[in-house]
Amino acid sequence: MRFHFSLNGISFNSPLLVASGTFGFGDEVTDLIDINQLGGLVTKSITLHPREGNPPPRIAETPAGMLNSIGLANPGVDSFIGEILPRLKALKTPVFVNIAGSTLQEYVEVLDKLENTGAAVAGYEINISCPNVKQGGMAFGIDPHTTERLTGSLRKQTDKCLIMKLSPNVTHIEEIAAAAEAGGADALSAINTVVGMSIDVENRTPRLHTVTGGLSGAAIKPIALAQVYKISQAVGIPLIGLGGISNHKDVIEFILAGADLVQIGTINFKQPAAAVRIRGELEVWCERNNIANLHDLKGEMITP
Amino acid sequence: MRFHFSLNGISFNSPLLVASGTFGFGDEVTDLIDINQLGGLVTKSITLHPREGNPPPRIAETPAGMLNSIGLANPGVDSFIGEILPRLKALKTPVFVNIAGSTLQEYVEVLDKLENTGAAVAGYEINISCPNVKQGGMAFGIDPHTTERLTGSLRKQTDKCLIMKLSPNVTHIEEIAAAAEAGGADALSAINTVVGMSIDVENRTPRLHTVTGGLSGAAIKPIALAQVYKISQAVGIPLIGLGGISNHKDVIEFILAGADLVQIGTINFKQPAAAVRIRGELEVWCERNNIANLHDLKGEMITP
Amino acid sequence: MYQEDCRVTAVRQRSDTLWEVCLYSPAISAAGRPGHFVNLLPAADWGPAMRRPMSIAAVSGDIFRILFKVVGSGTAKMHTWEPGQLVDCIGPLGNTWTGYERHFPILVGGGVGLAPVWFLDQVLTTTQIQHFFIAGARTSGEHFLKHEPHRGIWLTTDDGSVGLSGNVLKGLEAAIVKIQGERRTPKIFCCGPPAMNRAVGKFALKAGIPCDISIETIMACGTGICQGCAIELRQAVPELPPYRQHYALACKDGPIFKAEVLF
Amino acid sequence: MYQEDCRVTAVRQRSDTLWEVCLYSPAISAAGRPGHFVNLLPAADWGPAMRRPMSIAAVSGDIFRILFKVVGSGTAKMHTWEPGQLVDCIGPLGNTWTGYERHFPILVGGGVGLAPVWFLDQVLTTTQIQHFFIAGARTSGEHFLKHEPHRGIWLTTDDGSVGLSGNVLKGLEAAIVKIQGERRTPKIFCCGPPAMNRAVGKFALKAGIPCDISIETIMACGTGICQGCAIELRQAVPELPPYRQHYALACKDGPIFKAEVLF
Ligand SMILES: Cc1cc2nc3c(=O)[nH]c(=O)nc-3n(C[C@H](O)[C@H](O)[C@H](O)COP(=O)(O)OP(=O)(O)OC[C@H]3O[C@@H](n4cnc5c(N)ncnc54)[C@H](O)[C@@H]3O)c2cc1C
Ligand SMILES: Cc1cc2nc3c(=O)[nH]c(=O)nc-3n(C[C@H](O)[C@H](O)[C@H](O)COP(=O)(O)OP(=O)(O)OC[C@H]3O[C@@H](n4cnc5c(N)ncnc54)[C@H](O)[C@@H]3O)c2cc1C
Ligand SMILES: Cc1cc2nc3c(=O)[nH]c(=O)nc-3n(C[C@H](O)[C@H](O)[C@H](O)COP(=O)(O)O)c2cc1C
Ligand SMILES: Cc1cc2nc3c(=O)[nH]c(=O)nc-3n(C[C@H](O)[C@H](O)[C@H](O)COP(=O)(O)O)c2cc1C
Ligand code: FES
Ligand code: FES
Repeated sequence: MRFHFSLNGISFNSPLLVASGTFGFGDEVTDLIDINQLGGLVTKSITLHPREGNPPPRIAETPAGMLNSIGLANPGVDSFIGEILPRLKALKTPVFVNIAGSTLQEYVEVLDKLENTGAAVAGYEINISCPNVKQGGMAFGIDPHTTERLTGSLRKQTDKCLIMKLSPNVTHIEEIAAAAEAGGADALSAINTVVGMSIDVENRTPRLHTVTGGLSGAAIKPIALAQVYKISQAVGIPLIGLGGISNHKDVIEFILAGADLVQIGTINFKQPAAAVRIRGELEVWCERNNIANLHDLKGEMITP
Repeated sequence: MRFHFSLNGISFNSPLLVASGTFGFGDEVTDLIDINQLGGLVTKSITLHPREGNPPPRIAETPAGMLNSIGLANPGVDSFIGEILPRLKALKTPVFVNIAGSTLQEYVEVLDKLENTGAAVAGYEINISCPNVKQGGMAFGIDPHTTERLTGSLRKQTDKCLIMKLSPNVTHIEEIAAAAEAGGADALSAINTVVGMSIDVENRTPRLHTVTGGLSGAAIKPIALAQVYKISQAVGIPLIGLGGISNHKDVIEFILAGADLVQIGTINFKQPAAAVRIRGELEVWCERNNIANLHDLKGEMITP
Repeated sequence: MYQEDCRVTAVRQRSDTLWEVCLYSPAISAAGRPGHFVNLLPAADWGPAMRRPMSIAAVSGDIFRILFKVVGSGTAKMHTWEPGQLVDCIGPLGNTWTGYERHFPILVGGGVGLAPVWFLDQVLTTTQIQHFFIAGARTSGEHFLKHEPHRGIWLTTDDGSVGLSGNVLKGLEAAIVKIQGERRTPKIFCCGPPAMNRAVGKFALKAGIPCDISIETIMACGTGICQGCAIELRQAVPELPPYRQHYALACKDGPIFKAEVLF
Repeated sequence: MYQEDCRVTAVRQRSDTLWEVCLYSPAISAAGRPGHFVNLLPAADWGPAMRRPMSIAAVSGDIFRILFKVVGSGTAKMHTWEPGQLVDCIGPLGNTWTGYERHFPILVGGGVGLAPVWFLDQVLTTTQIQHFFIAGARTSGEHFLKHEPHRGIWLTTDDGSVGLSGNVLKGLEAAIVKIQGERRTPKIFCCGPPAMNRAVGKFALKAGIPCDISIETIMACGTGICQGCAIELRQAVPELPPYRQHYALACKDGPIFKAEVLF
């Protein structure tokens, strides 16, 4: 009860989902964490065709964070449907398939293929904010019109929960958020990674092959929180906050700022069982603070 | 020789300037650092009228960084000219007066007043990127047209070195940079702080009175570096890089990415003599790597 | 103002919650006066952006002392210090308590606010200026002084486990009674948690007793540069620059302010 | 795969540059095979985003050992470990060396790459599989093994201060000569710095000797999730999923790859 929240008929028993790209397809660390204790699992981004991803190096450490430029390496939607989906269906945890594409048509085709399987997934998270691919990716997430059009097209194809994942690399994220809402999104998630870069000064090469990449981890938490707050002022649909969460206080910050649920990303690499640990910390905190349901704190920040 | 670089006839003997708002007017920590060893001193932002700044709390610590929302507290240009400028004139270090305003007219008036003193300052840095004031501030730095118009107006009033300081809180910083160049800026500095936020979950209040503020420090270094790199690809005028620099490697990263000079900000609070320490580290590094003049590394990142 | 790597010469626990550390620094020790603080790095490779401000709690010769309570990561790190550790300190910083010669000083300290008040107590004792000293805490375990009303030292505890039962106002009242007939008029020197400062400040204003309060705010630079430690003043303070009459800087214009400008 | 807080039971310096740490973990020790690594936190409150991968260098009973060199902040922190310290380790991770029973194993290790090779050496010795072992370093001070060609152990140093003068190829050549007439055909098991891996790999390809090389990349998760540890392959590896034929994952598809797919 402490954490109950429901979105499009999906019932969440933990506010902590695992973020796309930071938990694979849920089969790598099953020795270390009970996946069914997650609030939800968002898959690595799936594209129409298999993608081998960017050349290495693809990751670099930064102060309180990391850069990545994976380039959406993934087996493609057909393999996903054939080899991965059957296993995901067996999970009790709600699964969201994250979809990426280079053209509107690609997004639609991936969604259609998934819908045609009658997939028992809870819904879709649409990545319109990946900074690490040449075409598409972030391009969809920096323009309100494109965002609205894409959202509208996908909305037509599915009744499942449709979450648009927003990029922080824009002047006014609230405009993109409003466009996604207008297009018919059921919920929004924010933020994806922040464009960043790092150089190895000894050999004068960028630490990522693609030169720039996406910054994630604790370093971006204040940025993510500000964006989530701005979005929550601008839209009425549910909001999933993420960016740098690593403990229960971070989760509560996002909820106070207006999030309904959160995702944890980079922290999963250091602590594969973070989602369960933090859920426990939240439980204790709610108990101590007499919070019947954590969700009651949504947007309850007291402004001066 | 190691560090010689000249901009608009101003000769720099260290690539390290101290950033606006992080060294006051150069009189607070003279016991701890020889100001004449700085590459240059950028003053706290000066406005037409005195400003008392934002209500407290104005600062908060974040992972590898801090948030601030000072709100341009400053004595105003008249007091500055009467009480502070005479002392600054005595310094050997080039001094740049940072100017902020809520309207184009305000910026112009402040500049005029300073010009009329025949001020022996090296030049001006124009803050069009402060995220912490209600009016003006960042508004000027998120639109290329406004940026170009403001730069052009100021350019007409002075022959001194005119530096436009850019905001990272935009979709395409290179467009703002190009606009400043078109308007006649002599140089650009980037970046100002990134919009961020933090909440005290125990009492549910934002850690800054203004709710959101500006994130600075090591956390934002990858973001700053990516922005500087993008700007350097887009403009031909000199570029001053800043954001999260705390050691000599950081400085070299910015220069490899395309900066001519750098500024250090938040690190000054922890280490008031950082500019001198880092200059020493750079000296050793250049010696070891046979770099005759550090500036030779400008833009010399080797891309894959 | 000095920046020095100060060697830890001794560490000891003074109460259930307070730790005392002795730091070797001829320069800071020589210049330190009651009310001053230092701004220090909990570790040489301290990652967070800010130093941690700590009041000077005592000076003897080349050594100054601090008293602290573990409240977060910085003070937790300080808790691991052992003799020999070098601590990067900037200080002395801030303004100091004045006017104690002309008045009958009543010192009031609570929690870690005891540190600067205790320093003043020592200076007054050494210079043989008779004064009263009230120290408040929640419970006896948090005290390290002795309740000795006959010597002008009152302890108070919320739970009555030692000294007077109640908050420091109880001690203040007792002291005020004792002071009747004194030639010197009283002046209060206070440092404690926000609620205590407010209560003591209001008491002093009502009683018409001058009262200087040392306050704590979050600080980045500690030297008047960042303007981050602003504190709202109710009255203008003529000595301050005009733009800081409403929001003064705790680190430079303070940390000590008159009660009437604070409350 | 296990995640355990492993207690440090011993720490010792093995050479000028190499430190050895014994870690108590029944689970990881029981499952660890030569080639495996663990991904560990240098400190319980480790701030940076990534763990640090370290090869298992030995197993005895419930204890496994690692060998490391200080190169940055993580290994510097590890250098402060003392017995009793708890270290959060995930492991064993990655693939392992195979085919050593069917071949005459020639082990080649350099720098910290010695760790997994040394583990294999111990396993082969215990199981009485005769093999050769070549260890390279820049100078004698970096070695902790003895140059004993008669027992099949060759050391090499760049400066000739111990063993053969030159790089590990010198040792490889000596070993190949000695192996003539052996019933079993040779197979090379190699781990070292990139230049050494390349030289040994090229040598093996030219000589037509099978060669399995363990490589190091930067890693975040160590478990195949983040896709950050990609390594470019020159040839497809049928066992891998199609989308990883060109860029395989060092942590999961490796860290051991055949020389022909790497070079
Ligand atoms: C002038 C001055 C003198 C001080 N003297 C002493 C002293 O003698 N002994 C002592 O124990 N403490 C003293 N403090 C308070 C001390 O600085 C804080 O307790 C300390 O900075 C907390 O650091 P932390 O990393 O342990 O806690 P954090 O994890 O940073 O924070 C824990 C809590 O402390 C608060 N806090 C953080 N930084 C500060 C700060 N700079 N000032 C006030 N509160 C803060 C936070 O808001 C939070 O509620 C003084 C503060 C000031 C401004
Ligand atoms: C599978 C595997 C097994 C390893 N086994 C050992 C071992 O047994 N003993 C040992 O001493 N080292 C081993 N390493 C290398 C070790 O992980 C790095 O030296 C260590 O992570 C550096 O951390 P740092 O914080 O000290 O250095 P940093 O400050 O992070 O970096 C210092 C240098 O090391 C490089 N580096 C950083 N992280 C890694 C990484 N994850 N892998 C490779 N290079 C890195 C950086 O690019 C930089 O050049 C292994 C690496 C891998 C991938
Ligand atoms: C290695 C890595 C891979 C990622 N891959 C994806 C992806 O495929 N699709 C996506 O939408 N987001 C991806 N992300 C972004 C995360 O889901 C998340 O939005 C971001 O990292 C911010 O959250 P964090 O700071 O908690 O990690 C990836 C992040 C990382 C670090
Ligand atoms: C406390 C504080 C006050 C600042 N005040 C100003 C200011 O008045 N004008 C300005 O242009 N930038 C101001 N800045 C921004 C810095 O000059 C700099 O652009 C930013 O902090 C990024 O650099 P850093 O990460 O090295 O601090 C301020 C920054 C801080 C932290
Ligand atoms: S702490 Fe920086 S001005 Fe006071
Ligand atoms: S390190 Fe994450 S996939 Fe290999």
